[in-house]
Amino acid sequence: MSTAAVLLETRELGARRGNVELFSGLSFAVTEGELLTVRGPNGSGKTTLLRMLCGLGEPSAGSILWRGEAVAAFDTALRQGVIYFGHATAVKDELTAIENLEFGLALAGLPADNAVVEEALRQVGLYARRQVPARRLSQGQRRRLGLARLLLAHQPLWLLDEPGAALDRQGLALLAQTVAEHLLRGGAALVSTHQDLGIPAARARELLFQ
Amino acid sequence: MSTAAVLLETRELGARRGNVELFSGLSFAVTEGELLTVRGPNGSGKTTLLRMLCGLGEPSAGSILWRGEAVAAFDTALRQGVIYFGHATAVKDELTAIENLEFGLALAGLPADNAVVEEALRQVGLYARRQVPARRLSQGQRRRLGLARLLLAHQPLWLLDEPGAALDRQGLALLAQTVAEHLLRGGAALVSTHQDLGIPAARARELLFQ
Amino acid sequence: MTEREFFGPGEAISWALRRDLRLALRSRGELGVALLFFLIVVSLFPLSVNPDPKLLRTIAPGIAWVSALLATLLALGRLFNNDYADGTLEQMLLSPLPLPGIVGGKVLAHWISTGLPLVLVSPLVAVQFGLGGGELGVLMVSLLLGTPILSMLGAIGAALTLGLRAAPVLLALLVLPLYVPVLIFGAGAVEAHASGLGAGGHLSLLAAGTLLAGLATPWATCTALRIAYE
Amino acid sequence: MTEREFFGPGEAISWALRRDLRLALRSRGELGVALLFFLIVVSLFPLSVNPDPKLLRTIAPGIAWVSALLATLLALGRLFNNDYADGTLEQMLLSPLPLPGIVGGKVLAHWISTGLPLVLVSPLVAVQFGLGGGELGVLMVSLLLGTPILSMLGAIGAALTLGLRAAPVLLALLVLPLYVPVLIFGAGAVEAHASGLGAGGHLSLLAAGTLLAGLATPWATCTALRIAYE
Amino acid sequence: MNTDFFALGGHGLYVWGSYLVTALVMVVEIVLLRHRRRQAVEILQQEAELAEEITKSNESTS
Amino acid sequence: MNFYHYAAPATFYPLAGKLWPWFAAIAALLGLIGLYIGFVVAPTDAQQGEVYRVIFIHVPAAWMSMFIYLVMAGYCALGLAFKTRLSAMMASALAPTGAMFTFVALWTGALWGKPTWGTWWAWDARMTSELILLFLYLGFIALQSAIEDPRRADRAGAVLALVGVVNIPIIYFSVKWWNTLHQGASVSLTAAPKMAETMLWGMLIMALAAWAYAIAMSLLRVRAIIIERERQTEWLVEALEAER
Ligand code: HEM
Ligand SMILES: Nc1ncnc2c1ncn2[C@@H]1O[C@H](COP(=O)(O)OP(=O)(O)OP(=O)(O)O)[C@@H](O)[C@H]1O
Ligand SMILES: Nc1ncnc2c1ncn2[C@@H]1O[C@H](COP(=O)(O)OP(=O)(O)OP(=O)(O)O)[C@@H](O)[C@H]1O
Ligand SMILES: [Mg+2]
Ligand SMILES: [Mg+2]
Repeated sequence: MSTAAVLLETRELGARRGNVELFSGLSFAVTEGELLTVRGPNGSGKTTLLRMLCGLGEPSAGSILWRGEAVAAFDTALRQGVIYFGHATAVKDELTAIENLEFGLALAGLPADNAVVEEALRQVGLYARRQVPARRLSQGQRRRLGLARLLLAHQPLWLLDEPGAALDRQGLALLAQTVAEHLLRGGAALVSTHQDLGIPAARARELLFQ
Repeated sequence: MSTAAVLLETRELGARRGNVELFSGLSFAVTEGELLTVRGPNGSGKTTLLRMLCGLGEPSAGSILWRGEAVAAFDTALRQGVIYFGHATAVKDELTAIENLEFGLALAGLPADNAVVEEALRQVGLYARRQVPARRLSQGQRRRLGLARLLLAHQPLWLLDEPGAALDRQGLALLAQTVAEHLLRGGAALVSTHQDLGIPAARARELLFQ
Repeated sequence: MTEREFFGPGEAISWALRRDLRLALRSRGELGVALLFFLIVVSLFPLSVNPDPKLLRTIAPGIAWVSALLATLLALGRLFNNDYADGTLEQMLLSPLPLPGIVGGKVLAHWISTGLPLVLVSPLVAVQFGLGGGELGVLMVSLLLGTPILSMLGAIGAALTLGLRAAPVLLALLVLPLYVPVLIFGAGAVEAHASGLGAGGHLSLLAAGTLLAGLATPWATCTALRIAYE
Repeated sequence: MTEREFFGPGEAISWALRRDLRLALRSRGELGVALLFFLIVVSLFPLSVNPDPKLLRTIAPGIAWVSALLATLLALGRLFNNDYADGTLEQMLLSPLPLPGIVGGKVLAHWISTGLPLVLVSPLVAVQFGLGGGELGVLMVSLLLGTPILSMLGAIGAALTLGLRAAPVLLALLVLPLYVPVLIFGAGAVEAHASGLGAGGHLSLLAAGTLLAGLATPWATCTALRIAYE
Repeated sequence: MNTDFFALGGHGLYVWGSYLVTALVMVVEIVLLRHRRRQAVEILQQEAELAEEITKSNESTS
Repeated sequence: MNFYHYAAPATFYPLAGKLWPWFAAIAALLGLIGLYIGFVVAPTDAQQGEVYRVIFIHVPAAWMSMFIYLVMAGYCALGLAFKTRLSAMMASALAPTGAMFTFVALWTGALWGKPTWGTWWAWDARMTSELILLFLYLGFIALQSAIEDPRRADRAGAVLALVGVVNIPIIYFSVKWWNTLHQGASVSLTAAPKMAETMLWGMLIMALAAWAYAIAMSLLRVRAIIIERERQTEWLVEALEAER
């Protein structure tokens, strides 16, 4: 297990917003099967870091390496290997839950076969509402729709920004289980959170901001 | 303490959305100094209930009484006595934190004196960023701006929909303290949440959905 | 834990006016940009027809007025939409300040940042189309009297289409037919003056319209806003 | 845990096209509404000028084209804005599907739901303004060839103004000047035909413009979109 | 002679109107420019203070 | 001693500070000479009388309006291709001056048109495309000032300016074609050879003055922009101290 391949690495990464330095000299590596939890107070730069790592936005200093090669913003290799799940749920109000999930999967380059999609919706507890336009879903139900996409994703690296937001207890358990299975399959995850998500992981580390 | 005045009361309240009955026959009362926590899984109708109680949307059955008198949606008495803090933070991206808070307070019919406003911002940890346009605030910092409004509110009833969302540990502590002080002053609060907010209250009840 | 009992409409109007003007100024150039839109649209017409000076002079008032309609319409989008999206609008509906006052203040701010600049820039239109001084005067007065109606009627439409996906186009569809009388009297005033009939009748009708709209539309807009929240 | 290596532009185009058309159909009447806007704006002119048949015939092509410009412009607002607000756009930028393909599909869907209906409805304009059959034919062909350019150039502007407060008006300011050649050749084609000069030259220029824009603008739009996320 | 020179054959208004407005917009440009610079320097100083405050408040919380 | 050295704001800021007074002086000097030629040396035009003297401001302004847009687009291309911050700043610094010259060309043209053609404005190809050029400048400025983040503003402005520069010739020819289908506004100056020569010299010298003025203004403006952008850098604080 100690020879697991490095997926993502940062070297002396720095970010400034306006004239404030959020962080600097940040160097770490994420290997296959590893869970890295990012913690820190409000406004410390967790979201900024995750967006930078998935290629939305350029670092002000340092570099990001994907499987050993330096990548720039919007890099193709990154786009094939990473899934980002942030504050915005990318749920279309006009489309039903099924349509949302299908289009979402296709956009992430994942096969969106009907039976599989329905099964995923069942797991996140939206099967009964699969034909309801998403505008009518509650806050938590929208987040669950995002969770359903994760269930079917096989990108090796997941970047999750407060994935537990608005989820009820059962939703949190499902989230923990989904991430844990991903880790077991050899995937890696970077998760920013204020809550305790209780994700079981063989190798887990924490990244603490300030 | 048992003779505390009833602020809000519901009688056989019911809500349906589309052709789904979310809840029905809901009767409860909130008295001064009382904390009522609303819990339930995603999509069970917590947000729907809170919005109904503050006058945004009409119940499908039953009635709402404010200080003993039946009120309809957008009732004037309700608008003077209730503060609602929901998912949408009512923060204007273009305005600075100070301006946001000042206009927000004035809109809620509260005096917005400069020194008080700055003190509230200091308490929620935004003093250093008081002149920064709100678009640059992080998710949690925006919620803290909402919290600052609560700090200064003296409406007797607070309706808070997942007030802990996106707040870090210190933010949660501040929230708990703010609500607790409000209760001590004789106010009441209805709080929907998935987390454990740990608000100290002399009289606390829970409302469980499904 | 006591509620303040009474809030007057003046407080509400001044709150909304100050806030919306501050916002308009904050996004630098918003004022100037609405005005440029008007000028550009006006300039498109001569490019699309034979630029014969006599023809241009004939169609000038019509074009100025149609462009004013469209500029107002375009700016209507930001009247309530932003407030709806970020939740400020629901706070307005829940506020102890009287809603008609808030709405009135917002509409006033909209007119100051959209309609008024059009009036001020209309001399340029006169130059582009070779209008005479008298005609220009009537055009300016008609715009001054007519554009407030456009803002007020538009507010109703903006409230009714709140949060709908096709809102901008739907808004145009709802509001433009309502604008027709204003257009006819506004453009008609200039033509009447040019043909020596005198613009007085047209202009006083516009003035009466502004007064009437000022009395009636705030309530209609408030109702429409409440409907948007069921 | 393996990544699929290659995604072609065809996949991206078809994804975006299917999705955006589905969305356009879903918000019932979105198609019809853009079209009605065009018709209403066109109808405003006869109301605002002296309705002399000869005058109307002269200005008809110009007015049809200006209205087409404005209808396209109005519809541009929903090209990227909704996707930006709900986070779909950032998922598009992060998707393994090639971005130019996605953008191309979106622009195509925009044209199908905005430009194409205008072409189909233009006979009504001909009736309103008393245009002859030959002129109508040229008007329709010019709209068919010219409106795709409007959608493509407009997409650049829509991407550049993404998320800005004054976006709709700013968009107009950026895009309308760029539309001028299309307007001139489009309206000019009908006039040239009417004056017996033949519209061939104008129309082939429009066709060439469409081809060129099809090659160049998707990349500019992609650059602009990425810029919006820094 | 002087009045002749300024009258410019009856078209003085047009010619001087051109030159004067040109001079005017140049002056306006220069004034705006000075204003912009002064404001930039001012904001710079304000933000220096603000940044200090933020770093200080960060230190005190952590 | 390489290009990148001077492309660094830290080196360019003091350099611009040293250069601008020279260009301002050149502008003032040439402007005075040009005005002297224009009002004293050049004789009255036989056909137009005195009003043609507008030409000494009109033509240089019209030239500069177009030239500055080209230079601006060039800087934008550099900025997009090589991500050099300074070229993007130069582009933003040039835009207001360009818009100013465009306005002057329009204004003087209108004032010239009234006595000679009897109208302030005609929809002739040159005038119309100059008007559209003004809209393009204003669009560029409006876009940049609507975007808060300077990096995004730079790059968005660059895309716009480049799209615009491709369009300018298309716009010019389309307008020209559209117009000449119907009419041609013609005006001529009585071109006695000696007259033509003084006029040409006057125009050239005024154009050079305008050029020097534009350089001085953009250098000054780029210094302000550098202050806005570089903010907390130490060298800037020191440079400002030194200037005080
Ligand atoms: C608002 C109106 C006007 C605008 C926008 C305008 C614009 C221009 C432009 C862009 C040029 C430079 C063309 C080039 O170098 O190829 C120019 C040159 C010139 N303009 Fe104007 N003009 C206007 C009115 C007039 C009027 C009314 C006159 C004279 C009666 C005039 C006379 C000239 C002359 C003589 C030149 C120089 C000729 C040449 O270098 O080709 N312009 N103008
Ligand atoms: N028109 C409709 N048709 C059917 N169901 C609807 C309709 N509108 C809303 N709903 C359902 O009503 C419920 C709304 O619940 P509400 O937002 O009050 O939930 P909540 O308890 O706040 O959930 P959460 O914890 O996720 O915030 C959801 O289950 C939603 O799917
Ligand atoms: N232009 C700017 N000028 C100054 N500060 C800025 C600017 N843009 C962003 N910031 C600051 O940068 C930080 C952004 O933090 P980010 O969103 O990454 O925080 P976070 O750790 O995700 O916080 P949260 O827990 O609240 O989500 C905030 O403190 C914000 O105030
Ligand atoms: Mg965050
Ligand atoms: Mg809820």
